[in-house]
Amino acid sequence: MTGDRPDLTVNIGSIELNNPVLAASGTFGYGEQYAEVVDLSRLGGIVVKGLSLRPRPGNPPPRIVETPCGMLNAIGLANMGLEEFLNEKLPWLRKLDTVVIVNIYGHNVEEYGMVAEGLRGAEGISALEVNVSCPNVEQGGMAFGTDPDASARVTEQVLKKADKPVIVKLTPNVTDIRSVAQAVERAGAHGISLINTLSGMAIDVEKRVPRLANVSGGLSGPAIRPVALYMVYQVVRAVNLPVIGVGGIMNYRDALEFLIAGARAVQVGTANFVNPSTMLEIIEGLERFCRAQGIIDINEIIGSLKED
Amino acid sequence: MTGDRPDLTVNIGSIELNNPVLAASGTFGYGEQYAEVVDLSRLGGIVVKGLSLRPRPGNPPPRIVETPCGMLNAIGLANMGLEEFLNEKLPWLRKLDTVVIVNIYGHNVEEYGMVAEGLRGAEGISALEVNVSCPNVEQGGMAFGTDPDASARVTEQVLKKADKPVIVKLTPNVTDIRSVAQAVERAGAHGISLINTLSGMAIDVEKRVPRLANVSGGLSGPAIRPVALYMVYQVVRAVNLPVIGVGGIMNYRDALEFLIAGARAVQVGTANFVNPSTMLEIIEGLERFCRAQGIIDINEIIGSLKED
Amino acid sequence: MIEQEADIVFNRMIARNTFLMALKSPEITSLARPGQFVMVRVSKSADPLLRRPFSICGTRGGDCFMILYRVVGVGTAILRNAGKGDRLSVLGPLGRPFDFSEKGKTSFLVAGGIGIAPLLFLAGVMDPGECMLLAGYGTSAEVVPVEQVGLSQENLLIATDDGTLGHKGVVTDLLEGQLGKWRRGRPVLFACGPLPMLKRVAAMSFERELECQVSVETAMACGIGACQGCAVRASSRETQPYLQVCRHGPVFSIRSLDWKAL
Amino acid sequence: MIEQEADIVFNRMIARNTFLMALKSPEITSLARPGQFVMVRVSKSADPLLRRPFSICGTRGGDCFMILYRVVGVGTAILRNAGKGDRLSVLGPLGRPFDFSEKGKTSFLVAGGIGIAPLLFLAGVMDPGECMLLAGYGTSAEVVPVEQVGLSQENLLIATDDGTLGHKGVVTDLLEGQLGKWRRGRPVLFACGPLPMLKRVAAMSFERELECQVSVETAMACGIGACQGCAVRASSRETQPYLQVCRHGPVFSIRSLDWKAL
Ligand SMILES: Cc1cc2nc3c(=O)[nH]c(=O)nc-3n(C[C@H](O)[C@H](O)[C@H](O)COP(=O)(O)OP(=O)(O)OC[C@H]3O[C@@H](n4cnc5c(N)ncnc54)[C@H](O)[C@@H]3O)c2cc1C
Ligand SMILES: Cc1cc2nc3c(=O)[nH]c(=O)nc-3n(C[C@H](O)[C@H](O)[C@H](O)COP(=O)(O)OP(=O)(O)OC[C@H]3O[C@@H](n4cnc5c(N)ncnc54)[C@H](O)[C@@H]3O)c2cc1C
Ligand SMILES: Cc1cc2nc3c(=O)[nH]c(=O)nc-3n(C[C@H](O)[C@H](O)[C@H](O)COP(=O)(O)O)c2cc1C
Ligand SMILES: Cc1cc2nc3c(=O)[nH]c(=O)nc-3n(C[C@H](O)[C@H](O)[C@H](O)COP(=O)(O)O)c2cc1C
Ligand code: FES
Ligand code: FES
Repeated sequence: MTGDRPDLTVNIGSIELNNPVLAASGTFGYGEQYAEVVDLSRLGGIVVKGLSLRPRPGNPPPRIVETPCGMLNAIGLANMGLEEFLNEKLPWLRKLDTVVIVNIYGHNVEEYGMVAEGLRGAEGISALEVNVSCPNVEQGGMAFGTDPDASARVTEQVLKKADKPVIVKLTPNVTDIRSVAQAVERAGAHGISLINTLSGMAIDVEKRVPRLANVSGGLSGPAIRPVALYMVYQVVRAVNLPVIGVGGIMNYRDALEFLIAGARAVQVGTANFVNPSTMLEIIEGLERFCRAQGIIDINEIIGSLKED
Repeated sequence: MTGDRPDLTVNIGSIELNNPVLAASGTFGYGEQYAEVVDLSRLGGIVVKGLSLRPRPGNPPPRIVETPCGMLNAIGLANMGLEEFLNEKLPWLRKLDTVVIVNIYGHNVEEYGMVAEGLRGAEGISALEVNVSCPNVEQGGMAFGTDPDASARVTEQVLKKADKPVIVKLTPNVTDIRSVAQAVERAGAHGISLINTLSGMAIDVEKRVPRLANVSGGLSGPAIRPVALYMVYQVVRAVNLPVIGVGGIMNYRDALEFLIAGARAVQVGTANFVNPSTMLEIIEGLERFCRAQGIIDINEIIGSLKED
Repeated sequence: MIEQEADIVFNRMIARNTFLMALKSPEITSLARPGQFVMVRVSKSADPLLRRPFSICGTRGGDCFMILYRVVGVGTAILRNAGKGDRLSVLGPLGRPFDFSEKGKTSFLVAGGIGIAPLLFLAGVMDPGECMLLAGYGTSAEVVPVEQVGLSQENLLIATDDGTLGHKGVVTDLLEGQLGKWRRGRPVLFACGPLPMLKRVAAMSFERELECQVSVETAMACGIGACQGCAVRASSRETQPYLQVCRHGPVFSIRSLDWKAL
Repeated sequence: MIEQEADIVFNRMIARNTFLMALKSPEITSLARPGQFVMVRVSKSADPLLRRPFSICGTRGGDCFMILYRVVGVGTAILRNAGKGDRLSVLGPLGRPFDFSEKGKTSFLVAGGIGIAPLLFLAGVMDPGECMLLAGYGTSAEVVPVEQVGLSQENLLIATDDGTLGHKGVVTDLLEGQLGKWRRGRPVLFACGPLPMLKRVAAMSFERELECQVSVETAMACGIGACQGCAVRASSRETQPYLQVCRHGPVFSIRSLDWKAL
């Protein structure tokens, strides 16, 4: 570290990140496409697209629709499945000089465990991020993440099978985010990221049909930032785990809101579509901000919110 | 009704509205201020600012902050209390040629009932709208509306004391909006309106303090429309009560989304601040739309969503 | 109160980062009183969503009113790019104006930075012999040329923090100097500017038992008294704990406000 | 693929509601192939949020590429107001271009409305003797003057729904006519336009066993293959159930798509 360059290094449990800016799952693919316009080695890390045991085709189109300061998506967790990921994507990812986190999910508790197991021994993966927002087929389709007990069971199962740190990614579509976070903490998770998308819908008034073939979808983008920030604020105060903030972050000032609220790192999702350089600009902005404020270590900012 | 003017009349239980466009509580005062720029008699109705038993000063400032396509407010339900409302505001409201609905709340079940009782016999009020989004002091501060049982108890109490139709206004900050709606239906409510604001937060990164003195506030405006629409969609399919849709409606096309999803009427909130003529423009837009589509009765549109 | 689309007659930079815009509206212009403001919709987009409040800083030819604004954020950055041929939705005039009905007293108009806007309008309608405008800025580049709104330089005193124009120091130094040597009865004060400046002016007024009216700023959503978003803490003299800046203000007697809570 | 702020060289209306814009980017221009598109950020505001996809309709002087767009909603309405002196963030060139490597065959380029955009680029790089452009519009006022992108009128046939210019009827009538009398080997078809038109063209191609490539549209978020938002149903010939329009397309062989699901 040179004299006037602030230290942006942060730790999520045992994982060290060069800086607190990660790509959010599902918005950055496996990094390949963006590699042409973004120097991936400068990122804090990449959370890759949600991975399931077997390949999933995803939902029928239309899958996305723009909304005020946001978008709805109903991709349906389309992905290539565990095997192809290990054979086709991981070797390339491994060569990147950046932290890779694999977002995983399953349709029942067992399946979550099987994906974690399948990733055992795989080199080049720093952590697993468990997406508990998908429908819990065992319990009538409500997401695992809406129930503290179900979230805890998924977390335990993944921990049992995984050989890497386990971060659990929470859904915001709940009455009390703290109780879900606490259940996940008790189950032994190493970190928590939030928020996933808010459930939403849009209608084509001419045709009188839902704009998404799936009827509802997940709302992301700046529209949801105040909701995400408040949930991060609450969870930081309810658990002792490191928290990663996600939701509507477009620039370094937005990222600062989450860090000041107590997030150890942030993820950038929808903003990548709007401006592929968003993450680099955030990293530069954080550096500039630290320098201007005479801060030599970004950890001084984390959780520095003043309240009376 | 002239030959080519479509009929916009809708019914919420026993209440007939000239058209399905109402002003949302807390965003239109008692109509007085807007009377200078809006012909109130052309509205479907006005839901007045939330009324409590005794006057409430509200929260310390800052109380509002703008967010992407939305705003956070933490007004703290500032209002003049039952007595002054009856003496100072109602006589003026009564003279208006429009439907007046009084939004009420209390800090415990008893208090809800006392406000309803206080409004007994008061002429010029078409219905009560019960705001169950305020903190339930009896149960540790979570809003009544986040718990189906508490929502039902409030509803029953108000029904017991009121001599007018009772609409219950739901909070979106819940895991399963349908179970709250069904509890309220079982308790005997005559209608349901939704959504109230989403909980959110914003931080001043220079000062590292919350932008609202109250720390958190309620998110409203177009940002939340997809969330509101999906909740209306779900509740319409879960109960047999008339549903009023609220949340982020800025123009007639937004209003149509809610009507097509099955809402019998809509409320316009934040948009009034942006453009005081919003409600009139929506009414005109709905008329134009009906005419263009050869629809003679707006009820043909309500719930006309096609799904396969 | 009127809501209408008004044509922009001009929109020009008149000091560093500071723009003067004239909007055509005979209706608003004829109703406007010094101290009142308008809510301007800066864009048709929903981001930024809310209208922005700006004091009316003068009128022109009976059918135009003017606003003077400093570019500080996203809304004012959009405004600066508007020009002749564009129209803006404006809502106004709003709020309680300055009360300058008391005749025969000298008025000191104390402005901090862009806070000069409402005071320019006030100075324009007062008897020039009875008012003195004291204006403070950071540096000379920020100084608003008052002749652009039709005022003379005669009764104007300027202070700059860096001394590049006028007195080197803050505007309350100027006020202090004037009040110190003042012998012709009790002057009345009218002030607008940053909070620390207003606090200082208020303290001086309380001390000398002078009447003083201030125009204050808060975030606003509706601007017309419907949302209760613009609350300021009232002094114990008032019957309500909070006052609405858009309706009970933006001009308040200093005696109506709780200065400790501001 | 490049992401950069590009200067607008011009932006002019060339038919009813239809604009031609030239953007300066030597980098994108040198990479661009007919059928590819760019993602344009129409505004710095977060509303509208997402970039808009537009086909590259030609290049100009080696350092500019052009887009041809119709104003249909909020994003294109913002674009129409941009002009020389403004800059737009553009990301491109993106997607799979037309494959016209097979030589010696005549190509029919079949355009419906604004679907002419990518075909103009294609026509410009093909041997004029080997291609024929068939373009359908609603009415004569919408007809794009092809000379504005440097093409000649020679091998151009026009149809309008109302008969105000060229053949009265739809563009597939023209295609039918041409194919009916065609005797010089098997032509290749390239088409872009509204879905019903594409379906008709595809049906004709299947029937006559002609090679046919279509450029299709879907909503897009990223435009570069990261979000999976732009899926279209693939035919059983493909190994995947869905293809991404931004990456596997926007140009597809008609044999790759499931036309029943489109
Ligand atoms: C009654 C009244 C009269 C005013 N008159 C004038 C005037 O004549 N000329 C002028 O230049 N400004 C005036 N203001 C302030 C002006 O409204 C704000 O500068 C403007 O809203 C900022 O908009 P923005 O989008 O550029 O800034 P934003 O991007 O919204 O914010 C940028 C910065 O400005 C601050 N800010 C935002 N809104 C306000 C506000 N309402 N009051 C104070 N600070 C704010 C924010 O906290 C932030 O630090 C007045 C405010 C009020 C309440
Ligand atoms: C690969 C590709 C190439 C394209 N090339 C061109 C081109 O060269 N010229 C041109 O004028 N248009 C082109 N389009 C369509 C263009 O992207 C849309 O017209 C544009 O995004 C509409 O933006 P808007 O904000 O004005 O409309 P919005 O306000 O977003 O929507 C207005 C209407 O347009 C429809 N629409 C929105 N986005 C799209 C879309 N991506 N595709 C189709 N319809 C849409 C909406 O359903 C709605 O009915 C292309 C689309 C794709 C996918
Ligand atoms: C197109 C799209 C696909 C997504 N896919 C996933 C996914 O596979 N797994 C997951 O946990 N989250 C997924 N998300 C959620 C994001 O990772 C992120 O939590 C959310 O979008 C909020 O952040 P943002 O507002 O910055 O986009 C997806 C989001 C989008 C927009
Ligand atoms: C400033 C403000 C004050 C509000 N006050 C109340 C209230 O007193 N009672 C209530 O039930 N809802 C209140 N609301 C919620 C609105 O009635 C409405 O449900 C919400 O704002 C969503 O609609 P919108 O997006 O159209 O604003 C308030 C909203 C705002 C913005
Ligand atoms: S700004 Fe709404 S009450 Fe003052
Ligand atoms: S638009 Fe994102 S994958 Fe095609």
